[in-house]
Amino acid sequence: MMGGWSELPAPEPLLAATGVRKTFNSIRAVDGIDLTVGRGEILGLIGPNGSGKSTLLSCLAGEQKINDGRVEFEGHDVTNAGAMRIARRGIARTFQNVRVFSELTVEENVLLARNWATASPLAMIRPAERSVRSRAAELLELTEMTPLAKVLAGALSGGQKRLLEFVMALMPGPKLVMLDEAASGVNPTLIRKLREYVLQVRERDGIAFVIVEHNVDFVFSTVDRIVVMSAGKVLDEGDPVRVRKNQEVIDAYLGV
Amino acid sequence: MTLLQTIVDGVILGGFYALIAQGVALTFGVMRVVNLAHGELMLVGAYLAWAFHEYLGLGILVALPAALVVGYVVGWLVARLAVLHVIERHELMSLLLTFGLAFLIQGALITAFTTTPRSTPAFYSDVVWRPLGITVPVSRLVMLAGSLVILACLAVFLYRTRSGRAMKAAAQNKEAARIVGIDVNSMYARAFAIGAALAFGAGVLFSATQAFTPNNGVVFTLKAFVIVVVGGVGRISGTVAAAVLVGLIETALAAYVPDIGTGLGVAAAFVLVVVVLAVRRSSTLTPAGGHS
Amino acid sequence: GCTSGSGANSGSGDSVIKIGVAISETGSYSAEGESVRHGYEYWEKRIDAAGGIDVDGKKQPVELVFYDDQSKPETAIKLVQRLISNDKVDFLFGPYSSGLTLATSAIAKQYKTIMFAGAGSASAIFKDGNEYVFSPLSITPQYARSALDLLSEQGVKTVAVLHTDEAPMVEADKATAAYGPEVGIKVVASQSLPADSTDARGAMGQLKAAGPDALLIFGTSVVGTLAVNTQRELNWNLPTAAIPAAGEGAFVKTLGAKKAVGILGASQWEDGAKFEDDFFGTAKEFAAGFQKEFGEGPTYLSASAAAAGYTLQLAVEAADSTDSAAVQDALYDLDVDTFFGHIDFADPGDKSGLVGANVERPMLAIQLNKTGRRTIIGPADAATDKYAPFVAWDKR
Amino acid sequence: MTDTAALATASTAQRPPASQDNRRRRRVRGIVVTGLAAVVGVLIVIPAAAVTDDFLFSCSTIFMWVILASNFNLVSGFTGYVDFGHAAHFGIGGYVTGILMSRHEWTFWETVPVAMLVAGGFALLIGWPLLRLRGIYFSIAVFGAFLSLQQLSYLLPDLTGGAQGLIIPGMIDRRWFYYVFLAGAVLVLLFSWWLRRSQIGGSLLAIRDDEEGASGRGINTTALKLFAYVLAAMLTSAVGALWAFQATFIDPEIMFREDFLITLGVMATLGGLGYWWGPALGTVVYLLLQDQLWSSTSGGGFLMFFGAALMLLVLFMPEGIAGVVFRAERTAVGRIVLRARRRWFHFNDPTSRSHAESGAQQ
Amino acid sequence: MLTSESETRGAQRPREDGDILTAHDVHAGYGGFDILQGITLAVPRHQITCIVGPNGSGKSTAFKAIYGLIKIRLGTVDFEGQNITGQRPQDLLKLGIAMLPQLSTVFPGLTVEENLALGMYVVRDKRRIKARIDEIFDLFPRLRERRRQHASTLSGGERRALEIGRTLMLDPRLVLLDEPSVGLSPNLVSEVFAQLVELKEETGISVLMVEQNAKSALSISDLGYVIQRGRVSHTGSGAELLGDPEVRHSFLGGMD
Ligand SMILES: Nc1ncnc2c1ncn2[C@@H]1O[C@H](COP(=O)(O)OP(=O)(O)OP(=O)(O)O)[C@@H](O)[C@H]1O
Ligand SMILES: Nc1ncnc2c1ncn2[C@@H]1O[C@H](COP(=O)(O)OP(=O)(O)OP(=O)(O)O)[C@@H](O)[C@H]1O
Ligand SMILES: CC(C)C[C@H](N)C(=O)O
Ligand SMILES: [Mg+2]
Ligand SMILES: [Mg+2]
Repeated sequence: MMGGWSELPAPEPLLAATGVRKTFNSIRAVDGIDLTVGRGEILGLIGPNGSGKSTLLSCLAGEQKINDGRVEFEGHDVTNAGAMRIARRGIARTFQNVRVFSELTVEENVLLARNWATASPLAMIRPAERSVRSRAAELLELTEMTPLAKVLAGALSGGQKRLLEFVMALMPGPKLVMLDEAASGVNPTLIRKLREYVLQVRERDGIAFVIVEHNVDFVFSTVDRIVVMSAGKVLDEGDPVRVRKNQEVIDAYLGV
Repeated sequence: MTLLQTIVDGVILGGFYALIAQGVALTFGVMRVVNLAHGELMLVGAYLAWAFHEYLGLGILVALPAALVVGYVVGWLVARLAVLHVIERHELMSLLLTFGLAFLIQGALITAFTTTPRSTPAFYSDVVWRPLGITVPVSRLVMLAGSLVILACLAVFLYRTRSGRAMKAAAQNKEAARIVGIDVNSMYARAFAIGAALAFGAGVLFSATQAFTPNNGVVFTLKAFVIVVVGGVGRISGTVAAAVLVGLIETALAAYVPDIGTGLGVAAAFVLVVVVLAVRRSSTLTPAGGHS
Repeated sequence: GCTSGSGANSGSGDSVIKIGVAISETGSYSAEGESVRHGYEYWEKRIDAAGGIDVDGKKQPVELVFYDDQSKPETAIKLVQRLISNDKVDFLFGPYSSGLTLATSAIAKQYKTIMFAGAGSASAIFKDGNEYVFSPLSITPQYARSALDLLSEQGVKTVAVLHTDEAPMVEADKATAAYGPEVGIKVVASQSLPADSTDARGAMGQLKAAGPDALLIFGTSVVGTLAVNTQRELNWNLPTAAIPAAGEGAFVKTLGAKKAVGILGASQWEDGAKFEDDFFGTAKEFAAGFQKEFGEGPTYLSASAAAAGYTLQLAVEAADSTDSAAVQDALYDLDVDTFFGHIDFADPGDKSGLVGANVERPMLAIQLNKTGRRTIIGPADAATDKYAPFVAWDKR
Repeated sequence: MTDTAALATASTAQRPPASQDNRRRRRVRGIVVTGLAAVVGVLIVIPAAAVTDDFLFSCSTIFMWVILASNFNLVSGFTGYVDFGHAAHFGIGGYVTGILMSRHEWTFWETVPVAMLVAGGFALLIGWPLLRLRGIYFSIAVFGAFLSLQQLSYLLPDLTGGAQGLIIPGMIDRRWFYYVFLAGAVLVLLFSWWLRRSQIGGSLLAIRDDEEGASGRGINTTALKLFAYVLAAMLTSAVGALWAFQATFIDPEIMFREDFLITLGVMATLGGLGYWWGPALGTVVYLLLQDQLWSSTSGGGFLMFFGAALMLLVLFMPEGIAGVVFRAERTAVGRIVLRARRRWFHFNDPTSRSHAESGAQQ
Repeated sequence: MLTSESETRGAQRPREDGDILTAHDVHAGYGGFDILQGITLAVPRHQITCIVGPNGSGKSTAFKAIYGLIKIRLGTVDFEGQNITGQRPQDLLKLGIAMLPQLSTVFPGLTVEENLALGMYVVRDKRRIKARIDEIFDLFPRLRERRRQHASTLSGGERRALEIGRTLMLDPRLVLLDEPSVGLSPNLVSEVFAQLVELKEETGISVLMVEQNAKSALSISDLGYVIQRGRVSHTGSGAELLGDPEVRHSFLGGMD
């Protein structure tokens, strides 16, 4: 509703996952999930704790191998392709347990998150190009972290680390960004700003987002479509307004 | 040499290695410090036993408990005065620190005892037991028994006492340990002290089986590392199994490979390490125990 | 540098003969290093007492410059370079061990500086045409010879060899295989051990399985005692030689006389040997003087070091010069009896190809007796005692 | 916007602003670079003066360790894979050159590329599987590779001369060695400095911090760490080759040195970890001090003294000479500023590790 | 006091006898650098006190200082009128103060149960520990299902629940909660907050918490503080702060 995304999702989805299954010993963390994300679509992924959201993201991003199912990105089969390859194809993510390079400065962190797929091998033997630097500066400015550019990432506060993750996910100009609770612990005022930015880059660059979030206000006001997971399965899927009223979802997740 | 003899020899050797390696495993497992002075600490135990016998006329059975106590105190002091101060720093620092300690000890031993080889005579030193056509020197048997008793005590401490659990917790996540009220530094000091006590104990037992000089330490430190890597730092049984494995490999190579078998021992053990490591997935080997 | 020797002499400027020594005060060779150092120092003492070396009618005092090589070849090389370039020594005395001698003599050779290797006996040192190293010691192949000669007299037909992987011990092993057949002895098994081994059961087990008539152990006292202990545990009874371990004091001390009795050995030198010269007197007298100086008797290393000094002295006196080439020639010509035995360095034409080695010098065959003392039992002309058969382990 | 304001002001109030800091960094860098250029200039002309061969030899040794320390830093400092087995490559270099020169009559320069290729090949061979290991496990595994090679050099006397070693046809032009080692040292230092600035350097540091995280961001970690490992191996083997040529005698003990790593560690720590010129400085001071120590202590005393000194260094000077120099030349206030600066802005302050842990590792 | 008084706009709460914890002019930071520039605050007995503020303003630092995890350079902290400045966590726990840190601090290789038991490390009574674990399981039934699972394998929310449970194990008199709601699903957040209110009323526990989920948090809080740039900038009851337009705008995301 709030999205205002002008077009309908493109016919060929950006990401299509079918029958994804991931088990840990006897625990079925992800139990046969079908998920599609269109180009420029903002998809919300919610569900109770332990319902498998983060695990699903890890599977899609290639950090964990799936037991079953198939993942396609832009029509290519990327099932279990490995994190590096998938990242280079244009999927970026943030981690629920923040994962920044704590012994590098904030700026160095951001520069390292550049787009490596488009960098020529020779670029490696040079400092980062000007264009990359200016993009980094831009993103830091957006998240109000410019003054922290030279601070070691390990010395950031909890919320600042999350912001840094957010910046690093956007840095390579990916086609799909998966945010795993990127807004938790971030000050509400700043969240509003990030939300606007998300909407703006989607509009401008056609970047798609998968947003895993427990901040209900944020997620419902940002996404085009929502998927509710429960116990590794899809509980409900569709228009945020409708989903929010689904009694099952309210019982399992939203509460009163 | 019969197969039985080889196996018995390997197991005895392995039991002794387990005692040495467990000290390294504990210090590394709990505080992430690779104690390069472990072999030298062991020699201090050996010289202590020797000095007990030489100057006080006291036998090994007296020296052993005494050495365990002295080792604990020494280890505790070293931890409090030095190791704990570098623990938050680059891992190279603790390496250099314990390496310095190794030198210090070696120098002190040379100064005090010279490089003349010594060994501690015990009343059982010359007794050889010959069951089933094999030979088992009683001194080695005592060494094995001593190792097992000490390790059993350690197991009880680690798995059955509140302190033991706290030590395990501190090893897993020191921030969290602090939060729940565990005195992390004291746990670290204790772990290092126990490690040193184990080294001293091993030294005492060892001293009755053969001659040693102040330069012998490094071999044992090395072997201990191999075993720690193969057996992991999580549980005592892992260390014991790895130690016996290494003991058996060494013994078998020495017993069956013509000409150069004994020389292959350490290198072969390392090859074993590499194989074990390559077979195990790297994910199980992230350095911070338990972090996934 | 840490300069030892009497300060009075060093004042006399040009006329002092300066000798550099890089020796192990620390590290694994520190004990042996000290023995060697004392040997050099004792010779210096005696030379001082005599007023110096007679060069062209003038008595020139000597000055020793010592550095600690920490038993590390890299350090030794560096220190020898320093002795040659900075301290501008006239001659070098060698370190303990063949390994260090090899490493340092390669540098000495390039600077055409003569090194008197008081404690390096591997023939590798003298191979490859290094014409600047001289050593009074019997070369390591002799280790095997003396033992094999003795054993063959006792009717031994087969031997097994246990040796460490150090240069001289490897050489001794090879020499056993090469020389054995000449005296009718076959090597039926050979095992190599790292020098820092702590376990020899497997190796000894293999050797025992080969069923030899006698056992040869080439290694210093740590490995020597380890091997003999293991042998006893295996209840393996046969004539046994531990070389050079049996010649080292620590061997008996660690094993105890009861376990050591009957063990054979080969020794470079014993104070009971019937050697003598005009400078040090008899071997006995040398030992007594040394004992007075340092509070303990000389080891064979001390003696050989002192002998190295003595050959320098003789050569310089013969050449009437300290010039390298002249002294070198004098050394080739040298052919003397000393308290250390006969010394005659191989010259460049020698068929052995080991220039500068005391190739012909035999070792003394020794045996440990009930009191833990070493008795000389060979070669025949030097023997003071008789061979005693091996006493079974359970009969002791 | 209040956040912006809060953050911006908070940081201006609490720390020197980035621009000011940059200026200071640049100034420090300027001083260092000019200083180094001057030092190199002096070093180039020194041999013209009447200096002894020993002096030249000592200098070569210093240069050699500078090269080795910087090389070691390439793998271990940057990627965090502490290479306990680095000495293996030194040994390979020495042996390839030694064997080719003494047994096959090659000239020195002909042997160097071969030595580098052999070491590079070996590094590739063992690096491929072993670089999958982490932390101390990697370190011990490569140490195993090192020990196995050392053992091999004993066990293959027909090839290596075994314990008896090999005598290499050598030469004693110490000036020649001086210049070759000097050139090597300068090149390697420049290389380190440049590497740190390049994206390779940054990526390697990221690997040290969180390897999976790095590959999740699209960095080809496997290729990079292998690259660093092989490159360092090749450079080190070239040094080994040169050293063997200079020593003219090699044996397993000389070429496969067990204390190699520790020597490097001491040098790097003494100079200051995390400064690209730290290892160089540390090397110089260490070797000079060691010389001093040799001549003033004896027996077990040396070991005790050395051990104690090492412990004191680690305990009281963990930031090395670089750290101390920076602090000592300032006033008390300046000292606080400096400490803060290092704390907040230095990329590689080892002391900040602990705080950083909770974020990255769980 | 000197600095903070002039800076603090809301009325400085007078020190009452009813305060269980007071911090007075606390200066603390990292590596010789003060982040806290003189924090003065009071936590009333049997009440819920909430701190809000922008990311990186020093909230977590204040907690760490109070809990003895970092050094207090200047200033004092009193608990029940007793000076506890610089005391170590183990002493504070014995006094009845427990803390939940912001970033995950579970014992990864220990099971859920073992983790919980360690929450009562300073108490030696085994039976009490067992009983208490059961009570915590009642609060977070999901944890009961996962009782034998290693903490490292929990989902983000499950971990947070575990940590909260561990903090409550000791039945403390005062808890310091640094962003307890992070990662919890909305229904769990409501439940945890409701539990806190209930605990306060039933057992008389006092709570000091930091929250970015400010709306919900402040609405259950009796007292609120805003920390900005290492100083307390606003004080008031929860409702007052929620009503203050400036606070709403700057720190609460200017709620609709
Ligand atoms: N371990 C540390 N070392 C150095 N500086 C740190 C460390 N932790 C935090 N800081 C700095 O201290 C300041 C305050 O951090 P703190 O964690 O207290 O913020 P916070 O108010 O809790 O923020 P958030 O809401 O993001 O958690 C920040 O600027 C941060 O960069
Ligand atoms: N390595 C693992 N081993 C065993 N179980 C695991 C592992 N990783 C995750 N799980 C289990 O899988 C389930 C799904 O976890 P996941 O992290 O995907 O949940 P989530 O939906 O992201 O929850 P939250 O909202 O709390 O973050 C959890 O119950 C968790 O305990
Ligand atoms: C005769 C001794 C000096 C032998 C010595 N072990 C060597 O290395 O040569
Ligand atoms: Mg999750
Ligand atoms: Mg915080």
